[in-house]
Amino acid sequence: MNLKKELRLKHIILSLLSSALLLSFLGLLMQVKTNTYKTVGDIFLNLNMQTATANAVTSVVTFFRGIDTVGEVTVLFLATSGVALMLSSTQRTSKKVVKQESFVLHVGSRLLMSVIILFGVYIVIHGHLSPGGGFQGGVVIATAFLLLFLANPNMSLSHGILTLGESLSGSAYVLVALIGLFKMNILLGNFLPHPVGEIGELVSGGIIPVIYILVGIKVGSEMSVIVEYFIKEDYYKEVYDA
Amino acid sequence: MSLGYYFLLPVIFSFLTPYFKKIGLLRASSILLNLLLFLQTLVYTMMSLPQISLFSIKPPLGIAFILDGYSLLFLLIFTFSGLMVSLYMPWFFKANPRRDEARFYLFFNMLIAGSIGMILSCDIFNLYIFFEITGICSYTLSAYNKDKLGLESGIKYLIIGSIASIFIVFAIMLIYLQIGTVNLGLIAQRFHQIDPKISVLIVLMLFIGFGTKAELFPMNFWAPDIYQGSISPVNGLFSSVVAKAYLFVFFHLFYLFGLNSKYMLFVMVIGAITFLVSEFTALNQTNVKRLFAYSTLGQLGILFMAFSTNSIDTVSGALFHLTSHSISKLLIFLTLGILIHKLKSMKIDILGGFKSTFLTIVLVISFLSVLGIPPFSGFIGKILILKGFALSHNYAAVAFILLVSIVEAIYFFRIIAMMLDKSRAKVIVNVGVMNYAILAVLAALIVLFGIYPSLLLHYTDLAANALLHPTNYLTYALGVGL
Amino acid sequence: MLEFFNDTQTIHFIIIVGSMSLFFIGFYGIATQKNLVKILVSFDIMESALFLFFIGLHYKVGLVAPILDKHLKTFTNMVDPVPQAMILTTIVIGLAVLALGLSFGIEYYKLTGRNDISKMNELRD
Amino acid sequence: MIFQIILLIMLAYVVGFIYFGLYRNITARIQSRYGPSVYQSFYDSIKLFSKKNTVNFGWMFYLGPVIMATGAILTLVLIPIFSDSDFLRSVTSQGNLFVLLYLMVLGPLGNALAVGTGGNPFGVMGVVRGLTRLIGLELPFYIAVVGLIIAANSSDIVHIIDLQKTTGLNIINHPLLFIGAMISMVGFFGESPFDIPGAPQEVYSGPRTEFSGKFLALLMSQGSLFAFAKLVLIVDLFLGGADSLEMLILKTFAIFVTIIFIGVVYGRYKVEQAVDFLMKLPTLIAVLGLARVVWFG
Amino acid sequence: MNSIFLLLNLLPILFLYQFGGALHVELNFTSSFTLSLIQTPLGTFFAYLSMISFLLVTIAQKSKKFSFSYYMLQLLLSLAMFMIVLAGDFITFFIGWEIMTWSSYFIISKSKNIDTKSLQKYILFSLASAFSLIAGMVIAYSFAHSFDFSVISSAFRDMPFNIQITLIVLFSLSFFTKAGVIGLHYWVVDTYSKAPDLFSSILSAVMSKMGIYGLFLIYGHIVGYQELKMMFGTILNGTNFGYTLAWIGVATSIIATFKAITQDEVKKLLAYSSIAQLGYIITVIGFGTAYGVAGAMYHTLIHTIIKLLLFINVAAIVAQTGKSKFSELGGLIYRTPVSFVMLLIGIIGLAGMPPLGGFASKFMMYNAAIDTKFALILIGMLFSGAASFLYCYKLVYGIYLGHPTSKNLETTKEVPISYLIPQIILALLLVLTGAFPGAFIKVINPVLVEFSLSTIPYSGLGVMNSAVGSFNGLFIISAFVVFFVLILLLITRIKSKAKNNLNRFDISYCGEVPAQDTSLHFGFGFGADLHKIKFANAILKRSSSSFYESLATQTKKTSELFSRMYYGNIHNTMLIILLFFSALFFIGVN
Repeated sequence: MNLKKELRLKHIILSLLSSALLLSFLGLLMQVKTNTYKTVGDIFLNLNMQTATANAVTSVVTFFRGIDTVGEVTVLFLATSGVALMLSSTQRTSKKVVKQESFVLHVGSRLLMSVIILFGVYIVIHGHLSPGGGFQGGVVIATAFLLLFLANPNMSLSHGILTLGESLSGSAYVLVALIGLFKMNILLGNFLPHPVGEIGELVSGGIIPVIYILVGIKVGSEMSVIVEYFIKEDYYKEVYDA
Repeated sequence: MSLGYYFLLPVIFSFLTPYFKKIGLLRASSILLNLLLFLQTLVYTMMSLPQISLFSIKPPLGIAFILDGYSLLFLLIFTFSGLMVSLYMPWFFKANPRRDEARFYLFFNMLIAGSIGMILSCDIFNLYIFFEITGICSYTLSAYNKDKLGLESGIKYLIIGSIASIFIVFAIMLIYLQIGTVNLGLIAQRFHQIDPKISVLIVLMLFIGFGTKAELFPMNFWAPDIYQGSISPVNGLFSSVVAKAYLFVFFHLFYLFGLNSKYMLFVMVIGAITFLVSEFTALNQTNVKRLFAYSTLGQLGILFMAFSTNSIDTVSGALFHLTSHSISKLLIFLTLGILIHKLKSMKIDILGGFKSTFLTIVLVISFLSVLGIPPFSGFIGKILILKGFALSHNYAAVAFILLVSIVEAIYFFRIIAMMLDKSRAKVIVNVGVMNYAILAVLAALIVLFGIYPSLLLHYTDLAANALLHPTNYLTYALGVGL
Repeated sequence: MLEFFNDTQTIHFIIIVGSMSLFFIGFYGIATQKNLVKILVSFDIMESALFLFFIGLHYKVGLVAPILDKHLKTFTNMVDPVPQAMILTTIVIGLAVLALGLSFGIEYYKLTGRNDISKMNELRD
Repeated sequence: MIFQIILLIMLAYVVGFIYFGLYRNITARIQSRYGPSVYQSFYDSIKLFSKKNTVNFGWMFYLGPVIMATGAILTLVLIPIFSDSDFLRSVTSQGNLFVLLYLMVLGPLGNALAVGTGGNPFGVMGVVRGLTRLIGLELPFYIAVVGLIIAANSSDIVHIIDLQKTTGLNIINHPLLFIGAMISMVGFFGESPFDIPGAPQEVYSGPRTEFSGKFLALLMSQGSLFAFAKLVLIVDLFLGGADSLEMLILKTFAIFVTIIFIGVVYGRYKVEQAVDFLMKLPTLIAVLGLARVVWFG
Repeated sequence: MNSIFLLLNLLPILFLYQFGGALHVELNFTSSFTLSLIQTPLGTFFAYLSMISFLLVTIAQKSKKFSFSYYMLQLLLSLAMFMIVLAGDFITFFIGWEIMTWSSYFIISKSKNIDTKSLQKYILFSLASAFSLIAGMVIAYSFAHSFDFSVISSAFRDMPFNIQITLIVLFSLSFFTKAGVIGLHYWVVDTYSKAPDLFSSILSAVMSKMGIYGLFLIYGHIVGYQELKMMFGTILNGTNFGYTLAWIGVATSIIATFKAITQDEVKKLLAYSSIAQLGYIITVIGFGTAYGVAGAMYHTLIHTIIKLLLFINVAAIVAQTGKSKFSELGGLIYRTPVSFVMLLIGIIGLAGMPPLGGFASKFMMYNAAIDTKFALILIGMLFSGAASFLYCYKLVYGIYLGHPTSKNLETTKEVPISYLIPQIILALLLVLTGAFPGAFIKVINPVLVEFSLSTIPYSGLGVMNSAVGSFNGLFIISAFVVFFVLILLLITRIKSKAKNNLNRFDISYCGEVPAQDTSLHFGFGFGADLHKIKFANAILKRSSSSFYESLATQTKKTSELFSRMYYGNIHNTMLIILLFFSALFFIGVN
């Protein structure tokens, strides 16, 4: 009883605190006069004609702030490795779920999967032309595998291929960065001849589509791995409970 | 030669980790990688500073790695620590075999790469990404044991790290909203033009973010837990690399944004409280790792006090102290790794339960150095710090540091007395050739910097100058004259 | 009828109110919740609030997405691309941390059967 | 000079023993009994010199009385006997008051060593009591001496004596110091109420328990020499010295009688009582005297 | 190994001799400060004192096996002291000081009797001393912008008054701790008594003198006696400062003397005696007169000699018998006669009896007090001197006289010759200093010139001059010898046969014959009745330990309080961070 009261008191105080903070933040942020300066983004927009991609966000992500993306890919990779480190070691039961997927589910999921993958690849490849890109496409590809797992818990992915895709694409990304260093003395320098084509064409934008494709492969495989680990984990638990 | 290697080489190494089928090869290449980076750093020491490596386009639009005097010192510490730990790891894993050893090297190298990225990057958002890389590596490494304690520490670290990163992201967003840039140079130029209330908010958020990670007092209750839950070499890295990297960033931004005049006293008081509380708490510990964790917190407290003084001499002394503390703590934690393995306990008694003249000597040297007793390197740092405080007529700080140092001495000498106590049951510990060499090198450095401080003082002076007068850094960060 | 939405100020006001409310809901969450998963969700709410805040404040009436198409041939009158790039990066990082946190939580739950962070107190002297 | 020293020793020997005899007589008369002959102690010492020793505890036991006697003679030699003559002046000028203060303790130390060697616990008990009493006993005396030294700005006794010729006697100038010194003297002479170390009734001879024969004789002789020396010192310090033998005898005898009368009147203090007492009133008196010298002198 | 280290110990002496007063080395340590060694008369005096002490102790160490590390640490210690006394600036001084601290710590830790608590006491007090020194150093630096003694000295005049006071207090506290002034002496007794036996002699004779050297350095060199006079004004013929300091010193010597008397452990007695004797030195060191300085220096010399002698003597006895308490020793006089004689000479010196050097130094100090008219101070000194006879006697009686308290004491052999050689040398030195006190005036005068005080007139080797009188040590000692020999001859002429009675039970014992198990040794009973004396009891029942114990308890409680904070769960930690943020937000932004 007492404890409950205390808890409630704590909650009330904290909610009051949160609201007080909210109000003062609102008060503060309302006064914000947004940038009196020309932002970096505006300059990038002007510069964007050089990189010759139709999607300015993509050029910012992969080129102007390219090292951010390397870092980001690394973070994702590290998280994947961390998840793998955590979840791979416990002895998995060899028990399989007895329940078999139905035929409709089997065929339907596979059909849908190919479409999804195709869509993901499209998003990746057109990252520099339209909204989307490596990350988005990669995640879409991973959803395809999610679908598969949902349909058939017994399924397992070929880790060899995934790892290969993951590490090779990652290494290739770094290599692209290093080639830039050797050719232009700037890491991630846009060493490919560009403009090859006009803005808005598929083959344009120098290294940007290359990078996005690499990122797409990497993110796709990494997300798939993560998805697999979590699905299997959840599944494992069910078995364990039963 | 490019600063980018500091990040890209470890990245490519970690991407390729799954293909090192033989663990020996992985160990060797990890050592090689760290050696290469260390050698590159040594080459950089002979070059004129600052150095810059561009990514994509030149700053202030693009991102660049800039190496000035300040970051050079940290770079030396980090790559050196990395080298030492990578040399130590083969023994450690031979002693404590692990199936997923390969992943350790991955996180280990990325931890150092992330820390180095934080100190080199001249873009605050990029810095945040390295912050997260370091963070994720440290979460994973603290949970590396995968037992209850390890996971607990991992979860704790992750939660704390998430809070810190949310505040930092918020701050970065506010900065961008206000002045439309994330380049450190431009922010430094325009920071005073931010609406004062918002600027306070930004500073506060950055303070909470980096202060939490740098283990400042009211936000450091998690820190000892992390040390306790993780393996000893990782402890060494946390103490001598990661904490120092956050400290670097803290003061880099502190001075770059010109916050020194306004917030100096605040940071100094917070540092002092950190020092006081940690040293008192350490007195009561029976777990070795926690004990030295508190000791680390305490030393960070002194460093925060000294760094915030805005005087070249004090900051130089603080940098000296930081360096010697890094070396000492690395030595202590690596030794602890040996002892914990041999004596199968984490109680403080293990320090009295081993018999090895060599280990005793190196531990004593490092303890004395941490305490600031001549002729070891800690003394130089401490006397410079005290001298600096005295020169600014801040005698209260002098008295405070000295008084709390006595508290610190209580537990350090209790341990020394334990080691020297012949009546305790002793287990003979043979160290192994490699560890012998590593520990001897570390101890020799402590002595060397103690009796020939000019060697290091050259770099700390350089660093202090670069920190307090970042004009050169700003020129490069703004991309002028590239 | 909804013309007043065409005012940048108004939109910003709504965005600030909405995102900050969301942010402090997350804030309240991490302050009161003890379930690890709920905490992680709270973090995500806070992050999402920040994304909303950041992107939203960079929108001004009359600006379009910075992507060329058949009709748009120059990069003028477009919203700032940098916040979007930054948010993209932050989302991925948030995702990574979330995944890692969940995996820790799962492993911890397997070992102890607990996910209450206030009961994680085995690390002590 | 050697002749003078021998003469001095002889004089002190005789006078000391006669005083001792007188002391026994006077005490006896006050206690309404006859008492021994005045020369009795003299005879005793002669007799003891010729008597056989019964025991010997080794060489330190042998040397102890010798050290004691040496201390006594050295003390005697270093005190100027006559104020206006050159008698032994060349010798006395080699020392000063501080030397004397410490030489006065050297004798007891030799005694204590011999007693310790003897190994009789009662003897040692006496020594310890003596040394403990010394803590309190020396205090008023030291204060008095220091006061005189500061007043004269010299630790040279001759100078102190000479000074009294112009400024008047110290007993008049510094009566408080004199009282303090006299109370200490009562103790130095082993008189009641400070006679616990010897404790003639309980531990039947205190420090001297084990001594016999020539050792006892030596102790007795040095005791009389020492007593004389102390009396002369008081005379020199407070009564302006003596310029002739008669004056010397007169003045020393006056002091001696005073001491005896005090001793006869009072009962004995325990050692701790003695120290407590000495540290209160006599010390206070002496300190007042000293304060007068230092602040108003 | 012993001989090698003996030679190594000779090196500094030769080095010093070689330079002959003109040593001046400077070394660029860092950009902001240099290390310098400068030979001053004062430093030279202390350097020779400590180096020769080390040499003598090393000779004594031949008799026992000591490890290589022990010798190394001892060598390090001697070099550290060398560094201290020849330092020309504070950094050098401090480095030497700290090396001294930890090398001695490690030597002490090698003792068999040592326990953690005593070690902690020792090191914490030493560090407190060092930290107080460092605080003074850096504060001085903040005004002088140099650690150099001469620069600080000239800058001292221009500092604000409160800084001057602070500096003097800090430095004094530091050196008082080393010398063991009462209140700060908590570590002394335990350390001295539990250190390796021979090392106690170094602790007491040499290391405590470093504190004295420091005081000389501060009062005489850095601040300057003239400056002290100007700062604090005068009282009587001395300075207010000197008067205050003298009271501290007198209190130290009186209290320590009484404490010494009641000790049962030999080395504890010596430790307290050491505190008391250093109390004398501290009493006169602040007088600021030539005689004060001279007295302090002379007593430093004498105390070094005596304490070396006594501690080596006791160490030898402890090594020989395995006993270290008065209640377990006794009756060794005829077993170890040479040791006895040495100890006897030592305690005669310690008590300050005339023929030996102990008197000369006391004379000098007393004269200094008279010179300044500090009468009560002088009384205090005399009083504690009188009380010290008791422990002097206890020392000699408890060990050598009386009856052996156990069987194996009756078969003890004379201590090894290597213990005796240094003792004999020291005893000779003691006799020489007593006989030729005038020689010392020649040593002191350069120091007085260094401190810009008036010099002491010199009139012959045997004569000690002072403001208020002089004495001829040579005469007194020769007169003593002459009378002694004469009386001895006289008494041996008187033939009287006596049986040599060495049976412990053949004594007069109230008519009874003591039984075999009757304890006839009175050693441990010493000082027990001191408790009945009110004044002594007031001193004896008080102890600084309760203060320090409660300090330790408080520290521990604070520590527990703080550590409870760190056991909070992560939820609370998070909450604290958020609340901290909110608090700062509301304070900072609004």
